[in-house]
Amino acid sequence: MIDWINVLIQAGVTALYLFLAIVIGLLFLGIGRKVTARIHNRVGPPVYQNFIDVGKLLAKKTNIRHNWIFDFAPLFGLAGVLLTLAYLPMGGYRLLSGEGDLILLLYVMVIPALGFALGAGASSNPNAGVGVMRALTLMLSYEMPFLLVLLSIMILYNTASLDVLLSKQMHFAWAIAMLPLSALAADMALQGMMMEKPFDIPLAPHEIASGPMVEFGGKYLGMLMLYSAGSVIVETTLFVDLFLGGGVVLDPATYGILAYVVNYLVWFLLIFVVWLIALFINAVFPRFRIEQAFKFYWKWPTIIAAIGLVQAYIMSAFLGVMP
Amino acid sequence: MDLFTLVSLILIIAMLIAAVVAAEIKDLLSAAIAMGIVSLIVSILFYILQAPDVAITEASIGAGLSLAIMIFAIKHTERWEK
Amino acid sequence: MKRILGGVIAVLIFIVLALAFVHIPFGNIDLAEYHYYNPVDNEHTQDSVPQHYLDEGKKETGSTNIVTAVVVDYRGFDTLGEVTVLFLASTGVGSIMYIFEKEKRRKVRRANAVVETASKLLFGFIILFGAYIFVHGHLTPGGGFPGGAVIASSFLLLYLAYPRFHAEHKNLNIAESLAGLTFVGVGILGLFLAGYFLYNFLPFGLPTYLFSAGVIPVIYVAVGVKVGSELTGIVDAMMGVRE
Amino acid sequence: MIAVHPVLLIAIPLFFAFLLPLIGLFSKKVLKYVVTGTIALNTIIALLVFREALNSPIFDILGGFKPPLGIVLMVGPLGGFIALIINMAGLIISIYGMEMKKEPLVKYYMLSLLLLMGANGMVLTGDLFNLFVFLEVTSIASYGLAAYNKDLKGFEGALKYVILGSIGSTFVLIGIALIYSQLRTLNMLDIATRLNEMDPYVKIVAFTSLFLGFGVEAEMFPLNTWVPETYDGAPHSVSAMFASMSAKAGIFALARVIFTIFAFTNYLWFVVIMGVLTVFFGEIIAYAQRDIKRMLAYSSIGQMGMILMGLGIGTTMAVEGAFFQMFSHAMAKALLFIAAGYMIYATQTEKMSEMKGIGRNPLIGIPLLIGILSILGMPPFIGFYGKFYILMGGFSEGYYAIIALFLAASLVEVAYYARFIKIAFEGGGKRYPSPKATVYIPLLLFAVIIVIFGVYPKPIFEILSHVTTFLTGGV
Repeated sequence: MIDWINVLIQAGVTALYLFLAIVIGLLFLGIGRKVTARIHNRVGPPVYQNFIDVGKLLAKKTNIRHNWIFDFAPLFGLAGVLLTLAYLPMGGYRLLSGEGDLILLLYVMVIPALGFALGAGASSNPNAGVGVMRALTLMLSYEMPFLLVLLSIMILYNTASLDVLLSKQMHFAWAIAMLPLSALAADMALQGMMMEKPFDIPLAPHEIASGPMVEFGGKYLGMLMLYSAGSVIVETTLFVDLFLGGGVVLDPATYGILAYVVNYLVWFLLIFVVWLIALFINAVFPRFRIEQAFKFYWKWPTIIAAIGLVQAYIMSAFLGVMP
Repeated sequence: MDLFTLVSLILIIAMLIAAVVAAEIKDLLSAAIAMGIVSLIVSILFYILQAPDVAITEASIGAGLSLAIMIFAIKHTERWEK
Repeated sequence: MKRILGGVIAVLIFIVLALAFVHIPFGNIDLAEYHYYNPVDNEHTQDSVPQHYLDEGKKETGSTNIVTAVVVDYRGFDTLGEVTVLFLASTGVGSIMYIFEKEKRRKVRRANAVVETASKLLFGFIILFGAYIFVHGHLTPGGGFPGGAVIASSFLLLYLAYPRFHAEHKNLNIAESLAGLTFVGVGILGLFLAGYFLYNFLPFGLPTYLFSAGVIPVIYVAVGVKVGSELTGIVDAMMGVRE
Repeated sequence: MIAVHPVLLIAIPLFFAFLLPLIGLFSKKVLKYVVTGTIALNTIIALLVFREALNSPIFDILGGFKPPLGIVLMVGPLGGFIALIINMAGLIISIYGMEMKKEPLVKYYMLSLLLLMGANGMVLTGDLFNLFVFLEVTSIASYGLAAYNKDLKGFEGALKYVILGSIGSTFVLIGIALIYSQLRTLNMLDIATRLNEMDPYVKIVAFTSLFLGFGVEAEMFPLNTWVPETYDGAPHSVSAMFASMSAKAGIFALARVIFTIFAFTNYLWFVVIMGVLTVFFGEIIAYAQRDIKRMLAYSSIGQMGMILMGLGIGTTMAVEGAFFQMFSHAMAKALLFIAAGYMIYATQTEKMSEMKGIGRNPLIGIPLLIGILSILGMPPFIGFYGKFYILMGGFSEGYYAIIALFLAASLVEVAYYARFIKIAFEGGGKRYPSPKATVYIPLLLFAVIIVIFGVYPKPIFEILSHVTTFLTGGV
């Protein structure tokens, strides 16, 4: 009996967290549109515009049917994002647990790319095909420095578990202070991961009409919007968890429920800052070509991340900085 | 050095020469025959080492049949290695 | 450059292996220090496997030829595997050479009269000799493998003397199948009668007699027939003259 | 007394392989049913053997002579598990093999039965020389099958395989000769208990010889140049057999050489490096491929490298991962090869770029997607656990740089499979003939296995809890 109640509470909390994450994501997208518009000296849509859009799209009836893959692809992407969210601690609270979280995340974060590939294939639109090939190349390019960054963190803190990583960051120091170079490389990778300018090559609205999403409309587009809202949260949270202690400032063991609330708010603040930085970069840079992006990623961030790796190795193996 | 060692030594050296010839020569027919010679010497060595069972088998299969099969195979293709 | 590199690698491998083979005793050595461990019953004994074969082989298998005792009885399963390897080789050659079956009959030159007559005369004797080798496998040196090879070489003689000659493929297949079935059948029979695959379940009889050593002669006859027909099949496939 | 004799797993396919030519004389139509029936019988026996091996290791004495005088079959839980996998994969592939049209059919069925028998023998045997014999059986059957198409590609692949395979067998034989000359025994456990009596130099040379010899069959890095040509040139069902049967038997033999016989722990870094090189080169070259079967072959090399890495890391977790990876790779790669067979048949080309929209038929598309996701190691499928455990094992052992290479290679893997997914599910292609029952039934069976054990992997982990005894030199 007690078990059932626990399970129900767990499910409720999970749903609440995921729902909140999506809502925050939509809010961020709205803020993004507004901020970009202001930098471009436009008025821009209101912040709540995206909520209206999603509501309208999900209420629409879809007449375009291609085949089962077409129906399946947006769901696939959305499920991947939700799964990733469930593994990421948001404000120190995590829904699913596992031991090798960081390694697991690397797997799970690939799912959306596959969803993209599927969706693009399903709609036999040439723009979609181009977009997907670009997305795959982009993924190959930014994952290289990102892997090195992850590795440096794992070596320095000697753990692959996010829980341990967060508690170590809370008790000793944030990783951004320990590994500033890695943080820089990670931020560069983040820009590509979020597909913001100068790396919005796969989407490129003016060039290939949003790439993989070009054929989707109605409910499918609504789902894809939810998907992109979720992925904004995933990516910013990942950076915050890795380098900024995940927003955990109070230990839940001593402060109880208060700690959760405070941590959640701090986390929100931090991801907002990260998102704003990404937005500013987005607003002022022109778009790269894909081969430029590839060259860039395999040159500068990779070198910086490699130096960060060496630093982490020296700090952990020779200096023994982190217990 | 007794006779036994001397004979084995000579046979082994001959075997080595035949093996190198089999690997290096461009005429495939000669290479096959050189391999047959290796098998023959091995079977003699087996006999000297008091293993008649293995010697019989090696002589009939190694020196006899496989040589014949190899020659048939060469007959189907070309005699000279390019 | 490639050749030099290859030579250097070959010499290196030779040196490494030669240094290892130096440690292998040549000829008789003192076997007293060896003991063996039986993992099934988990017990240690002061004995050496080769010495056991020499001392107890005749008693345990009934075979006068210790090599045969080891090949067919102690390690009969390996022999079954080796027979299978030969079977596979013959099957593989047959499957690859299958393409030649459609090839037209080529113009061939006849051998001269001496060769033809002599091979006609010798053919029977060689087969007889081969059969002798494998029938007496448990008594004298030799056994199924050399016997079969000798039989195959008699067919080889016919192929050389009569270029148009070819053995009936169907009959060869039947012979090798039946021989193989006999071998496996004996094994399975042993499994059902005594609980051990390939168990020597027939009476040993008196040593040095033809009908002795239990299933060893049966297996060796099967192996001989099988090896003979398989090698003949390979030669036949390689000749490639068929309609 | 043993209830089920493991030797039946070898004797039954052998018996029917010898029987097939006789059956073929009367009717060629029944052959395929006989073969499938035989393998089904074998699978049932494998299941029984496995169930019994879970309780206690089975020793099946052959010929009535106790080891080390005679030969013994030695089946532990893991051996039983691998044998079950091999037979199960063989059964499902044989359903696909029913479609085989190319003559000589009798020889095809005989060779495939004997390949199964050889792989079974390699897994079950407890005798080092017997292992060599079965290695020979497996590899010679493979040579014949690789050239079965009788076209230039097939011959080229088979020839490469013959040359490398013979060199590998020779090395195995040298290793066995060295061990026998020093210890006068061939039983694996006997060797293992008395290994320290050996001269240390001879021991290392023997280990290296055996390692290199089995490395050929296990597709290890410098010795795997035969893989792409052979997989590419062989008939599709045969490629599936290679990936799921002989490669698995080879890597299990390698595992036994490493752990059961030698119990080396201080040389294992060497294995890890070989493994990671295998992964890296396999995946990178696979990315550059344009032909589907070659891509799958190189990807297969990469997967085998992952298994090797897991074995080399040598902690319980990593070896569990390696065994899990054996299972998942056997299932998923066989599925992909069968699917590739259908796709090549339907599009009449091997070029991936011309296979637009081939996966739009759900009967092909769904299993294809499941197979690819499992190979990539996505969570709800079985491929995930293997990769994940190997990585975690490596992390806990401190192989950081190697893990980075591994992850980078996995990303490349994702990239090329995603590229293929995109093409396969793209619209605008031609209309393709829909698959026959002999194609989609095996595909669906494999897919069901992948999903079931992916969602509910507990039974597999219970089996793999025996890894601890395996690592300490048990059966």
